[in-house]
Amino acid sequence: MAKLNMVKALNLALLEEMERDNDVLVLGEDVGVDGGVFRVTDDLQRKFGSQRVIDSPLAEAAIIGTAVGMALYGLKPVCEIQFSGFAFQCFHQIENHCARYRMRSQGRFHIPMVIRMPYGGGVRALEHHSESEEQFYAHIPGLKMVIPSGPRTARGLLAAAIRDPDPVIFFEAKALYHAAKEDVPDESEALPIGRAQIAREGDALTLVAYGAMLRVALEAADILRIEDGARVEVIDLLTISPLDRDALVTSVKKTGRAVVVHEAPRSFGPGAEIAASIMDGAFLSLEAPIRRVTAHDVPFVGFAREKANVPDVPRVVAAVRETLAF
Amino acid sequence: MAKLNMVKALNLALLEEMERDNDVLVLGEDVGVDGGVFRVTDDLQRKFGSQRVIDSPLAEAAIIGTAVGMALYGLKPVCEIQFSGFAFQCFHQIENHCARYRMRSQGRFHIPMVIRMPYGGGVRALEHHSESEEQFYAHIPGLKMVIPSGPRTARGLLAAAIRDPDPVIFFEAKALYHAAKEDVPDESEALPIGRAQIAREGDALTLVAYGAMLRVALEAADILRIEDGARVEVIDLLTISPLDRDALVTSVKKTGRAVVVHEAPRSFGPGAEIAASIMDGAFLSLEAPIRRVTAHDVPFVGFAREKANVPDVPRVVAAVRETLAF
Amino acid sequence: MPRITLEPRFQVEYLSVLDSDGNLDTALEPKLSENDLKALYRAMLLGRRLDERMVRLQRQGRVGTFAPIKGQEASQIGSAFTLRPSDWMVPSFRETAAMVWRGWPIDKLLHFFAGRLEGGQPAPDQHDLPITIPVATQLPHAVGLAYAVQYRGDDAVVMAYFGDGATSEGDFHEAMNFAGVWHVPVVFVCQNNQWAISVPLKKQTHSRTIAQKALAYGLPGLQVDGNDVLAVYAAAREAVDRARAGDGPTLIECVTYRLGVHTTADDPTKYRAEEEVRMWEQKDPLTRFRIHLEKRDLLETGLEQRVDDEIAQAVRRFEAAPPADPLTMFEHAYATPPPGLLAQRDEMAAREHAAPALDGQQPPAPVDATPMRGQRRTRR
Amino acid sequence: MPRITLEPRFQVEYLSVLDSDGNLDTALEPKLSENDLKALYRAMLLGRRLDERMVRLQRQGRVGTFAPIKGQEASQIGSAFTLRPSDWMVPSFRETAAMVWRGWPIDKLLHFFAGRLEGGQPAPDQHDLPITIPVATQLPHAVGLAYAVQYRGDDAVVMAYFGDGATSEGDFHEAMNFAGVWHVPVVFVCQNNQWAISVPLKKQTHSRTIAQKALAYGLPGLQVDGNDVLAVYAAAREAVDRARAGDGPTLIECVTYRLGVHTTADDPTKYRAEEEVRMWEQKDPLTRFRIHLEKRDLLETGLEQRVDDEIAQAVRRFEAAPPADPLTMFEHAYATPPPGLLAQRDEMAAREHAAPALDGQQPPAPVDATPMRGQRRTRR
Ligand SMILES: Cc1ncc(C[n+]2csc(CCOP(=O)(O)OP(=O)(O)O)c2C)c(N)n1
Ligand SMILES: Cc1ncc(C[n+]2csc(CCOP(=O)(O)OP(=O)(O)O)c2C)c(N)n1
Ligand SMILES: [Mg+2]
Ligand SMILES: [Mg+2]
Repeated sequence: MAKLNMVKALNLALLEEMERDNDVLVLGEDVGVDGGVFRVTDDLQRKFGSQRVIDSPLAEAAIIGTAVGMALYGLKPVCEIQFSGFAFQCFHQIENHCARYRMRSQGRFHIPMVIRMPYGGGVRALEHHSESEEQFYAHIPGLKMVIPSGPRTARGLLAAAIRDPDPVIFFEAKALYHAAKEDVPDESEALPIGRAQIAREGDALTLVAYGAMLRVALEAADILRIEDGARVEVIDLLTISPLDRDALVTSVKKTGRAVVVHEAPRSFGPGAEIAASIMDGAFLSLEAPIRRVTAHDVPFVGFAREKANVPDVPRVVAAVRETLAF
Repeated sequence: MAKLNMVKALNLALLEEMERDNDVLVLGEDVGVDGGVFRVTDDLQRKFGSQRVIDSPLAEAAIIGTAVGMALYGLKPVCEIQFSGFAFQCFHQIENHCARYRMRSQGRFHIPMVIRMPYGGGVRALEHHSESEEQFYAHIPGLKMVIPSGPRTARGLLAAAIRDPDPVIFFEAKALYHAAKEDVPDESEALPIGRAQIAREGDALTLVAYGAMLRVALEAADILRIEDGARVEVIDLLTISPLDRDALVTSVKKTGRAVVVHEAPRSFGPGAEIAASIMDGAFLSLEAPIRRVTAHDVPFVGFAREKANVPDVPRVVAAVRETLAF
Repeated sequence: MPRITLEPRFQVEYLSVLDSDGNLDTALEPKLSENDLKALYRAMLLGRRLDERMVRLQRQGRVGTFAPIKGQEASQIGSAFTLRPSDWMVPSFRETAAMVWRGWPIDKLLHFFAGRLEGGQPAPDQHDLPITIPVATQLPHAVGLAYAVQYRGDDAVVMAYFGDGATSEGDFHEAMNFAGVWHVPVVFVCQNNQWAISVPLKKQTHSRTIAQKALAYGLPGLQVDGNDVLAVYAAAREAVDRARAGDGPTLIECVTYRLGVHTTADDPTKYRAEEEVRMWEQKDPLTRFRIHLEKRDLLETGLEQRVDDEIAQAVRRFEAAPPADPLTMFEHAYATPPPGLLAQRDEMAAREHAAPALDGQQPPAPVDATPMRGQRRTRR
Repeated sequence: MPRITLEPRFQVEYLSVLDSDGNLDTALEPKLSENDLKALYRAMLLGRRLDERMVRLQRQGRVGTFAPIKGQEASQIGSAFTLRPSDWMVPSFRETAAMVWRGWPIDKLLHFFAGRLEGGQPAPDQHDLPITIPVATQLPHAVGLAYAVQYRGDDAVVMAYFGDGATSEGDFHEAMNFAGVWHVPVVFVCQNNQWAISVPLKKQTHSRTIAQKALAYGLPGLQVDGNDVLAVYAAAREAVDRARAGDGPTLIECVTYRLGVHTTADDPTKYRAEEEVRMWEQKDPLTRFRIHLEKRDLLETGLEQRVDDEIAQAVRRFEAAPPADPLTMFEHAYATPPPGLLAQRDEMAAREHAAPALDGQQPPAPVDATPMRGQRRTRR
């Protein structure tokens, strides 16, 4: 067991998978000599050479597009998009090709690639550097969409994503990169994609969160336990798509109530699917409408107003209380 | 009153708005000499010249990006993207700029532009020519997302979109282009953006649809009335975003039940927000879970399998019956 | 402190081998055996005849929208001919002649244009990508393939096709630039057929040639008479050899012409003059090469019939194929369908079971369906 | 049936006026009054001093991530100087010197880099776009503005800024191509500062110059010594005059160097050699121009102090501004906020009301927040 922060845990997963499989390579802006702007790919180029850890020109569509070509050949590229806000530049390559090549070629080709991107707020950065765009990928059939909530899940899910035969969009919460260290097993570990975890057991209400919002949800659960005596069950989604509906429905059948937390804007956001799926599977158990605690439906707010935009513990606590009182 | 099909109705709206306002111009691939691949811009270049009806080079990002520049200057460009499947090429310009310029410049600039695109199935066309991507735009704050359901709403909403000071994504169902003629008033007409219409009144269940699916919903409602004696209320959404939650909630408070129909894939699709919003506003009235009748979560199916993928009348009827029987 | 012209200046070459009367510039004649010459001609002819057949099938509603290649046979076959089976070919949507030459079964192409997923599946040992429809998006794939070839140390070359219109897309630019920086074995073949649907080249770009766009990436660019199969072959041969030798990418501009409709949904009389078409018909690549072969007495008798028979057999196989099973749509979305997708499959299976058996083939378009523009109208 | 070189061949010019010792090539000297020369120097100096101040403010946590311009003053001021107020300037994110020259209040820039929406609002009569962060995406806007100018028959020119890295993006290509086809009054100014974060030019593109990329669009491309303010001015003057006369777009490559960090979150010691920086410090555009002005006895005394005072006043105004009101975030999403958004606003208002008054300024980053890489670490 080593105690690692999320940057180191991700770096470890990359290192292990590259040692394990020569077909794994890393591609992106500044991922090589510089080790990535957040240092996630630190030292990999020194270890594996500049043919395998590639400092690409500044062009997201070509990063993804050439990686699709590599994947068609049988390689397993792990691309980094420097910030999720710059991935719309390659959205056509993702939607038109990453997600479709298996279908289009009826299985003759598949795209075993991973697209890593830092997302979300918390680093006092400028426009396009703090947004939360998971919804766009979750709605694309053929893709998987994964968001770890800390060092251990980051390491285990990145390993799984790299080994997965299908394309995986892998979001890393910037706010978690250096947030906390966690014990990470010495042996390489791959956690299952498509499976949510119960981060805290409870029976009063199901609080659904992922990524950087898991911490917020857990803190809210603590307060609710202490101040209200309410045992809130916290579900850490980990995979956004395909959504682990079973885990959600099972929990809400027990608790009868749910609140969803995410950093993305509310309307047509991931919380909508989560709420609709829960209603679909646990309608008769539901004792209150499912509230969504989210960012607001505005394009961006600048970091001086970020705290008021992104869900925080008081907002989550208030939403849970309202839902419990419904 | 003239009886027009949707292509002619759209063409009329463009003509009228261009006559009304010299700042309105049309821009896109093949929109000029050729009049658009579906003839929606037919004859406009002859009338207004090639400076105002511009045959652009083949580059969607530059079509939208240059239109943003024109809009910043005060013009009102109406862009055509040849098929909605090719709009991911310009998704960064839409998300990064169209949707944000008002916010970024704190009102100094705004983007009074319209992006028209044909969407959806029904024309036996190849990959990327039959998909339904409204969800991607609905989730972007700062944009409006409109989908008319026939000639009259097409004409009235396109006029409104062109006059709207904010950017509007305007989807046109290919299946409706020549589907039916409708009476269209002689006077130019602008219908309100953000407002749903009750296409058929009823009290047994609320059936929510838009675009080409409205016909399917109405036919299903006919069958249900005749065969089941059930009076289903059909809501024609018309604007996807901002969503007319009041109309939905008011209807479901009356009916207690809802089914949503769309051509987009189900997961994380527009039906999720519609269902979640109804639950939010009409929870205590809901007597059954809200079913979604949608395309499946697969990348594309080819037109030989399209009929089995896109919702049809029997599927809608079955979903309504199940919901009524819940 | 000067104002100087940077040296060396930039240059772009133009190559042509056969003139429109089929006469040969022997100094430039590529080394090709008589069998090669016959094979080139046969492949071009097959492309032309298949094209005509496809357009008829579309008019009869037996396949959907189709993009004919008429006039571009030399550009396609002259270039694809230089590839080994182990090389990779990356088509756009207008390379049926080249695809068939590379071994795509004709009936599979028919399935493709009939909107059936089955038509997109290359054979397991075939080094060809399926048709890509979004313009220019296949070009980075070609560069990525070439990178992978180099990474693995394999001996292969990648050839990518696209049109003049495609050069306006960002993906063209980014792919060329990556290819230049990575110095990978890829050959970019632009079929400059003068039109992108209704947009003529001069409204597509202000540059004099497509070939000179290579200068932006520090790459060699060559313009070639795209209706001259020997010139195209010679240019492609040079580029493929250079790529194979590790000397990097090349951009080849084949100056040619789309003699037919853009697709079967298009009506070119709206945007271009008959005279222009007539003028280019004089340069028909098939005629020109036939005259040359005639002079060398290399024309095979009965060839047209044999080619037509091959096509007819494929059409029969296509029409005899079992109906498209809707349930198979769930098979290739993921390696393993996730539970939610399986549930959707089960729902469909229950529906299919309850409903009268589907014949699987798409019924003829319903009366009120929108025809793709011009579907029933166009002449060529 | 030839293999020929297309004529005329393509060429790209290089221009420089002042050498590194401040000596002038009088034949090429642009016509500028003594006041102009002083104004140029003052604007460059202000850019440099503001830059240094911004980096300090960032280190103190008073503003967020900032992209310094040190070394690029001549490229920015020499070019922006050619614009009239009625012309349009389209910046990327590294044009603070040019923006201030164009009239952006310094305190507004401070607000911008402090993550406050207020900092992005140009004055009503100002023809400048706000900072664009996604690389190269502003270039089509510049072309669209220029189209609108032409459409309205107005007398204005658009100048757009971007870096060497930006030339790899598809948007650069598409914007250049549209500009060429439309023949609009736009000048593209590439500040080739040799690096895109850690990626040197030779890994960015295989082309010898950025200027030659203009050839792909049939446009004039000119390379200029970007550390020579007179050469930049002369080149920009020529391009702006050409654009204004209706003679179309130009690409100018200013060969310069980023002497500082990429942004305050960057540590360049990881990827480039000290010697390279030292070498370019010898070509410091400010020093070079100062020497020249000294020779001509045009240096103003007390200028540094006056410039510093101006900056200090702006910093004071910035710090005296009222705290950012979170509720204003709902104001400029749409012309009229839709009902759903108003509901969100009301919810927030209720929360703000219930909670102890926010001071509005972001509190210092919480201990466990991720610093942008190198935030506390870097030296330059
Ligand atoms: C990204 C994208 N935009 C638009 C289209 C629609 N479209 C199909 S072919 C075509 C013109 C292509 O022109 P060119 O590249 O010259 O190829 P050609 O058709 O002449 O072979 C267009 C606009 C598309 N398929 N993809
Ligand atoms: C589309 C996009 N991708 C990535 C980034 C992150 N990024 C910011 S600046 C930069 C390098 C820009 O290099 P260059 O164009 O040379 O400009 P310079 O920073 O040298 O002024 C990168 C990669 C971005 N802002 N936008
Ligand atoms: Mg073409
Ligand atoms: Mg740079």
